[in-house]
Amino acid sequence: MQRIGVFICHCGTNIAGTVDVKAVAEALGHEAGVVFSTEYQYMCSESGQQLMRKAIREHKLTGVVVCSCSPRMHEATFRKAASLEGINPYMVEIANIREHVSWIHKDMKEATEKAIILGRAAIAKVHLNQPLQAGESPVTKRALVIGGGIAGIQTALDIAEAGFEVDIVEKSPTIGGKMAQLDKTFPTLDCAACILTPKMVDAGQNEKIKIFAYSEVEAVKGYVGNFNVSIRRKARYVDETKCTGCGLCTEKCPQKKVPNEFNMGMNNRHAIYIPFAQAVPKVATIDADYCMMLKTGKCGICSKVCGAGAIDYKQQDEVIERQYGAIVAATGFNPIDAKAYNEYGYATCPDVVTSLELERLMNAAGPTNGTLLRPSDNEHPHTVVFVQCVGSRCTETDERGKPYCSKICCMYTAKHAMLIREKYPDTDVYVFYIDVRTPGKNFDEFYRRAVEQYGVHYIKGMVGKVTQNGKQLRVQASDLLAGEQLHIDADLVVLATAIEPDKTARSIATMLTASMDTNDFFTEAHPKLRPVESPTAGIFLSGVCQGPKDIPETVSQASACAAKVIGVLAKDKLTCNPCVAQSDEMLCNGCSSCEKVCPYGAISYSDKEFRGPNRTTLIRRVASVNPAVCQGCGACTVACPSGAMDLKGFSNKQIMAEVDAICQ
Amino acid sequence: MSHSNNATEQVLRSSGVDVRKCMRCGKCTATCPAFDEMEYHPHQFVYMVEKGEIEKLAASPSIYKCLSCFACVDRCPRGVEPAKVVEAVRLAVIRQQGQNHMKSDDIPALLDEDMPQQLLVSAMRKYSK
Amino acid sequence: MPVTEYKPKIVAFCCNWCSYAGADGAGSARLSYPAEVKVIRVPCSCRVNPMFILRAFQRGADGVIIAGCHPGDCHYTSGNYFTRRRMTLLFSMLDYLGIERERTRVEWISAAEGAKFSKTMNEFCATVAALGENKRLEDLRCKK
Amino acid sequence: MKFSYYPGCTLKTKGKDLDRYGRLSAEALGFTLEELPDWQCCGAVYPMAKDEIATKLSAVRALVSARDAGEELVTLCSACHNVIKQTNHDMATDADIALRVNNYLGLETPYNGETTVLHYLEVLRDRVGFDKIKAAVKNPLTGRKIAAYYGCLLLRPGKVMQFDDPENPTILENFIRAIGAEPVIWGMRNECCGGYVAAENKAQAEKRSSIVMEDAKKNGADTVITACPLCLYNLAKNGGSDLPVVYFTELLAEALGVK
Repeated sequence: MQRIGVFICHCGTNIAGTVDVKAVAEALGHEAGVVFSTEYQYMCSESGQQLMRKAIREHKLTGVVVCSCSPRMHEATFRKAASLEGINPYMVEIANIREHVSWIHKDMKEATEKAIILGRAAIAKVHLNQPLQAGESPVTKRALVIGGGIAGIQTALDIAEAGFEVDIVEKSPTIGGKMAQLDKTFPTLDCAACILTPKMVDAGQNEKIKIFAYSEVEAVKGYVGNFNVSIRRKARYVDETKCTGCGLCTEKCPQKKVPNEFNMGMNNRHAIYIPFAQAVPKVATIDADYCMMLKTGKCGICSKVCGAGAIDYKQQDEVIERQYGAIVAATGFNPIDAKAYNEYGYATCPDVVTSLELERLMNAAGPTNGTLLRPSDNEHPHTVVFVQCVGSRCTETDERGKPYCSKICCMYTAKHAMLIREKYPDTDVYVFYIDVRTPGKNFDEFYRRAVEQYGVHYIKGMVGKVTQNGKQLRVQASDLLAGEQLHIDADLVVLATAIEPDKTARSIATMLTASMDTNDFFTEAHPKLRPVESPTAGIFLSGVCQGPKDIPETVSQASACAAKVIGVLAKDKLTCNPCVAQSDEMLCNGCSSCEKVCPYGAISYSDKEFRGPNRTTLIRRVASVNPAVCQGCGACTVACPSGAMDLKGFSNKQIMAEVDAICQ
Repeated sequence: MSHSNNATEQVLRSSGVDVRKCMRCGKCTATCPAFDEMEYHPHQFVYMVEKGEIEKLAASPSIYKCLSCFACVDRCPRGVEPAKVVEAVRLAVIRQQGQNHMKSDDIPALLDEDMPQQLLVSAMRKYSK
Repeated sequence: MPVTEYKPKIVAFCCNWCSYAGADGAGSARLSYPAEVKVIRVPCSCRVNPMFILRAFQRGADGVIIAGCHPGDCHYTSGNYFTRRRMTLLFSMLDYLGIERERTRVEWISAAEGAKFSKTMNEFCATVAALGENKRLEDLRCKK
Repeated sequence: MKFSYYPGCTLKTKGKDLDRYGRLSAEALGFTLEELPDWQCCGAVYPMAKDEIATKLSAVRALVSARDAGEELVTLCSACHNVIKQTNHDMATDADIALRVNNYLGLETPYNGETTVLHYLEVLRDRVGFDKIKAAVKNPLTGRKIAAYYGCLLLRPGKVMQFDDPENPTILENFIRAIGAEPVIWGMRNECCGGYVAAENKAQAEKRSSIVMEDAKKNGADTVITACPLCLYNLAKNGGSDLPVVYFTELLAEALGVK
């Protein structure tokens, strides 16, 4: 028989305001096996924990029930406190009477009754709890970073700095990501390439960092400390080890009508190409969709001109396997497709562009060599209208948009407006905004500078319709403060389109068994206290894949993420979750049902000798669980027809005891 | 005030619109083809209904200016459907005895030989009960 | 019929990663649902043995709901697919036993869907309350 | 192919051309429009209010007739299409409206939005196919630059009408290509002409329709086509332009050689 102590937390008035904590303590004190029951203002506080520890000592408790907030919040706290008094941490159960009771019920009688029932269920479970010992598993001292934008690069550099190996897997031919496409960065207006490319070079030259560009993660197996990852290295048709990046092939290639994705399709590149001058690795890639040699077998010019003999038309995709201790998702973002918003004319008017297209139109390495010219006729625009919140802050009824604020648009729009006014003072710039959101260091000052120093016209209101009006664009908008409807003849309209997670993020999350929110952003383990970890052990989050962020924030988060990864890699052994499945060999009939449902391959079979009747021996095939691999989902326990498989910490008997207590 | 509250509730119920979803971006007003004719504009209809100021709206000729083009309904990023609010306020007015905005006697003067039936039918539907 | 309010007993099995967190989310956002709902935390919806549901009905539960991660989002990759298949089978058996289909339910509620958790529980409670007490398995109940 | 057909009041009087050329073309293209028995005027404007029941009844009656005939319901007039399609959506999705309408009508089998409502253009696109029309064209309208005026009612509300991308529609442009002419892409093609106020407030209607007509002209159109008798009346009468405004069915009939 257990000797159970029950501790009811007031959580200030969070619980005590709705639940009669004294009545709960009194009622649970009468439960069988309960030898001590009390309530306290803040159980999680130092003094609350001391109170629990004292009770464990004085009453020789063998099990503890805490009625408090969600176990997701403080289960670890109370387990640790109990273990300091020599109780196995898995002898502690939490009854969640805050999130599941006091915060949602208003009637005190009703809430108190429910709290007592939840307390009884926890007590019933503790009666059946067994002390559990966590096993250990070794750690592969190498990290994988998926995505080679500024987030992935920074995370990789910081991990390498600590002395650990890192691989970056990037799906495009070069690392650099979206930041490489930007012209200047707010709020300091330094050029993106000037601050990014040195980091790209660092990553490329660091002997601890291995870059797999033009590669994709194909499968992930294993668990924290021991991931086994298959990486598909897509055929570049160029031998990376031989190519010197001289670029001769890219000049001589006769197929020059390929939309250049680096310049948002606003000019063309060749079928063999290096995305941009500072690419890392600086290696040419053949675009198989356009290469005449690959399509028809007729051409071969690049091979002829290549002095290094790097061209290999027969190259095939290659799948390699690598082992890692931790994995970082840094999959980044894309702007949404503005075509859906044709009330702004994006699909039909060439002079309506997105902000990322404008970055390229203003960049010295862009299609216009840095002179701002409008796409339709290469004329200099004299009136530019910016539309903010295109596709951001929509309700779910608007399938075209996103419910969240994309966070970066207010600032980059202020930047664009300011840069245009600085370079071309003869240009009128209008910004239509709903709110101007500038929470960040020196951000509001920056926005005010755009208005006060550069004379950008900020108008509170939204654009309703953009139509082609001869050579110009007719912008119909509201000025809410003046109560007017404006009709502006503009030469260029720039849409601050919402950003969304990269389309590959969901399939990667599935491979990593990491959770995502409804917008396909990765979910963090705790929104405030564990912002760079996924709830899945060993998976970490860097950059916009977790939520919209600007560059300073992305870099901070990337470094924080690296620190967490280093924390894993620095350990020689990791403690495993002891709540794993175990098979009762006496009951197992070797049917393989459990093995088939196990997503981790944690179950194996072996022939074992058993004592049969009349001193005979029987050889039987029985299942056994590898506790280091098992993640404790319990799928096998239900699949097992003979009831041999059970889950420690969530055993059939324990859950049934809870059911009984609740249905009493 | 209680009268005003009842009127607000009636408009909310009849329109089926959740005015609280509005984020005050003004896109409805930006896109409205009847802007110049209106005293109160689509976003003001939404905002004033939220504030319970139905009387001002009901007394304004703006309620007869909406073209039922659904542009504000389609383009609202918050799914607010301002046109339904305008229609609900107009209905609240013309459903009262003697409040028809268009009367059968008015019609002969409006006719011309090309005028399609549907114009008169829709006008009667929109402006009288 | 007596006017006293009938309060159904409802057991909600919630997976630790999505739906239990969703329930916490409902709490954090103060989105109320009836106190008749009592949550049991399981690591994954696929941990829910049909036996648990039968036991709940046997012990007098009026409704049982199983909530897990959305298909494709399972923390354990595929657990909720097992749940979906197993529960389809179990529910058709319960149907055969004469336990109304509406007394059992599987829902996908993510950690971010506190509002959905509360809405689902409100709806489910109303549905079960409308059905009244579950008498069908009474014979099987242990009477002491 | 046989469809139930709801012509609507205007197509029997001022909008006869829309109807006549529509029927002739249908015959030429091999589909049959069977006029519903005893149809009533749909009311010409969709009643948006949740508590409007009586004004929805005639549309529901048409929908019920089509269901009972086991046929899809085809409309030709944009306004009828909008009213019937939106009402159908209410019957399928708004339980309260459906209940009250059904109580009122006292049908043997209650109606819950089962009928598929198609606009004539959708029949051309989805049932006949523009390729087949192109093949059937006898007098291609080569060299003509035609501006398609969608107006409001075919497209919006986009979620209910499900007709085309409400901001960048292509169906009429593809239709124009199929009959051998060149479509003009212009900004005002889905902006309101002010038709509904043409009786009550002529000045407002004149202002709106001239904006539309001016834009069509500026973009080089020689003809404006529409599917709506009210738009046609308003644009032609109040648009202050010399550009001809015709029904799309008239051009179809011309191209098919059945005019």
